[in-house]
Amino acid sequence: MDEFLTDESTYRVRLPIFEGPLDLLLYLVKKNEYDIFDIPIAEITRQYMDHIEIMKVLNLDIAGEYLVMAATLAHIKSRMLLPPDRAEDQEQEELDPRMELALKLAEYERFKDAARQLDEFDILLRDVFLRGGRMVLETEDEKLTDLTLFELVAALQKVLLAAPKETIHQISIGELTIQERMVELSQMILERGEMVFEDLFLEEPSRMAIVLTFLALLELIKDRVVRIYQAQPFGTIRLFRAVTEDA
Amino acid sequence: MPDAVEKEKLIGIIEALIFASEKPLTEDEIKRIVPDVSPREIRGALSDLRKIYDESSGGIFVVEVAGGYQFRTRSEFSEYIKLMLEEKPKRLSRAALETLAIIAYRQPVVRSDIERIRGVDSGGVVKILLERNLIRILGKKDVPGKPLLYGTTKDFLETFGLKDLKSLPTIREMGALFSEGDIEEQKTLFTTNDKNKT
Amino acid sequence: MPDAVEKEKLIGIIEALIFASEKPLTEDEIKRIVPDVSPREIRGALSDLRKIYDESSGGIFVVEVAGGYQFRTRSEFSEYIKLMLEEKPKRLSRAALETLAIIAYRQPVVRSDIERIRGVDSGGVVKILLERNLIRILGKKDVPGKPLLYGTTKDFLETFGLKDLKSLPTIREMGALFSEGDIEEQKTLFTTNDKNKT
Repeated sequence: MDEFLTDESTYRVRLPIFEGPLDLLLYLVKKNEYDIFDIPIAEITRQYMDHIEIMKVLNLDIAGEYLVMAATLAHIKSRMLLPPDRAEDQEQEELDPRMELALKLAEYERFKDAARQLDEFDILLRDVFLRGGRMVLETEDEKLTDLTLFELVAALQKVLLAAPKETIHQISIGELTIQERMVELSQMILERGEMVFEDLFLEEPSRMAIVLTFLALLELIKDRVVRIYQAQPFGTIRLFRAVTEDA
Repeated sequence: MPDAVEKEKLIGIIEALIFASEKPLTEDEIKRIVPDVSPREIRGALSDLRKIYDESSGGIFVVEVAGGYQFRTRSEFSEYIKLMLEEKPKRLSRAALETLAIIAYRQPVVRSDIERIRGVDSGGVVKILLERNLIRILGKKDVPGKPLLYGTTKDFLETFGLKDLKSLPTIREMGALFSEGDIEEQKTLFTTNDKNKT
Repeated sequence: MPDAVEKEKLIGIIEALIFASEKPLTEDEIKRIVPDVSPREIRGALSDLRKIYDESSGGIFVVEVAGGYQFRTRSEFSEYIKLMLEEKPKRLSRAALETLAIIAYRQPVVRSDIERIRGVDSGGVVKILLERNLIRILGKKDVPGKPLLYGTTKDFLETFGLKDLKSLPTIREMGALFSEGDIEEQKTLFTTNDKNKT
C-alpha cells in the first residue's frame, strides 16, 4: 500500500480497499449493476452489513462513518416499509426516502471518476521529470539570502585551509586584541560600504590572525554594525555596513 | 540588446530560457526579456519550438503548464529515470486524489464540504495535500465558525501538467439528475457550484 | 527492462537521463541503468545526441564535463538568461517568513519580542521585510528606550492573497490543522502561499 495509507493509519486503521462507507456502497451498487436512483435498499443493506461483519472478523477498526451509514440504511429501509401517508400525498408527492443517499452516491461517484482521470495524467515525478541539475551559468547571482552561523564557519574553514599550515611568526593575542581588530574591521567596512568575506583575510597569513579576525567579525555582527549576506549556498559571502532602523 | 531578432535566434533564446527557468516560463516573461519582438512572434517561436521537440520524439519535450512553458522528460522513459534517481516516486493515494479532485473542481471549498462528499473524515488527507503544496488556504468562509477555505496551487497544475484550471477534464454535470422535488442536498450542491463560477 | 533497445530509443533514454540527472551523467551510470547495451552503443548514442544538438544550434546543447554529460545553455544566449534570473522575484528566506509570521499575528510588535520568540537576532530580517514593504513601522512603544513597533502592510495582504488581516488563520486553527502547535506550521503555510505566488 502507499505512503498515505500508512500516514493515516496513525490515527485510524482503515479498510485497505474502501475509502469509506460511500465507496463501499458504490462498490456494491456497481457490482450488482443497480441504478443509483433505484437501489433495492433491503438487499444492499444486507450486503453492506455483511461487509461490516467481515471487517469485524478481520479485527479491523471500523471507522464511525461506516456505522453511521449502517444506521442510515436501516432508517431508509424502515421508511420504505411504511405505508404512504395519504393526506400528505394529496398535497405534494412524497420524496423517495432513498433520494438523499442516491444523490450523495452520485456526487461521490463524480469525484471518484475525476480522481481516476487525474491519476491517468502524466504526473510530475511519477511519469515525467524536470531538469535535475542546477543551472550552470557563469553569472554572479545577486539574490541575497540570510546567512547562518554554520555557513559562516564553513567559510572560515575554507579560509583556514587556504592558509599556510606553519606560520612564520605568530601574532599573540597580546599584540592585537579582538577589540582592536573590531575597530579596524568596522572602519574598513564603513568606508567601503560592502566587502567580500575572503577579502578580510588577504593580508592575514597567520591562522591565529584569521581566527582573531573571524571572532571580531562575529562581534560586529552581534553588535549589528555589520550585516552578512550570501547570494547562494556556498557562494560569495558579502559584508555590508548595517543601517540602523531609526535612520 | 540586439535591435532585431530573427526567428531562428528567437527560438534559440526561448529554448535556453525555458531550460534555465526554475518555473514554467510565461510569455510575459519572454516579452520582458526580449522586448523587441511582438507577442505574435513569441507565440510563433514557442509553437515552432514545441513542434521541433514533438517531431524528434526524443527524451524531452516542451509542455505548456501552469501558465508557462517547461521542459519535461517523456513519460515513456520514466522507468529509466526512476532507476537513476533511486528515489521512490511520490504516489498519491486514492484518498488524496479524491480529495484533490473535490478541491480542484469545487474551490474555494471548506473541509466539511469535502467530508460531506467523501463521507469520511478528511483532515489527514488535507494536511498531506497542504504539505505537498498541492493545495493552499485561500482564506476563511464568512459563516459561523469561520472555516478555512481551500483551493489548488500552481504546483497542482505543474504536477498534473495542466495549462490552467480550465484544462481540467470536464466531469459529469449533476443538474440533469435533479427532479423538481428539491431537497436540502441539491440546494447545497447548486450553491457550491454557483460560488465556483463567480 | 526491455530486452533489446534500438538506437533511436537509446538516444531518447540518454537524452532524458542527462536532462533529469542532478550531476553530469557518466557512461558508467548509463550502463547501470540500461544494462543490455554495450559501452560502444552508449558512446555511439551519446555522440549522435551531441551531433543532433550541435547541428540544430538551438538554445541548449550537450557538453562533456567532469567525466559526464550535461545540458547547458549556449553562451551566446547568456545575456538573456542573466536578464531572466535578475528579474526573478526574490524569494523570502525561512528566517524572513518566520519573522513575518510573528509580526502578522502579534502586531503591533517590537523587535525584542520577535527575537524572544525566535531566539535569534532578527534585525537583518526585519530590515529586509521593511525593504520589501511587507512590514511597516507603526510608531514607537511607550516604554523606556522607545522601541519601534512593527506591523504588516497592504503589500503583505496582497502577497499572501489575503482579503484582510482577519482572514489569517488563527493560531488555534493552525494547531488543529497541524500536529505541533507552534510557529513551524505558520512557516509551512507561508511557504505554501509564497511558492504559489511566484
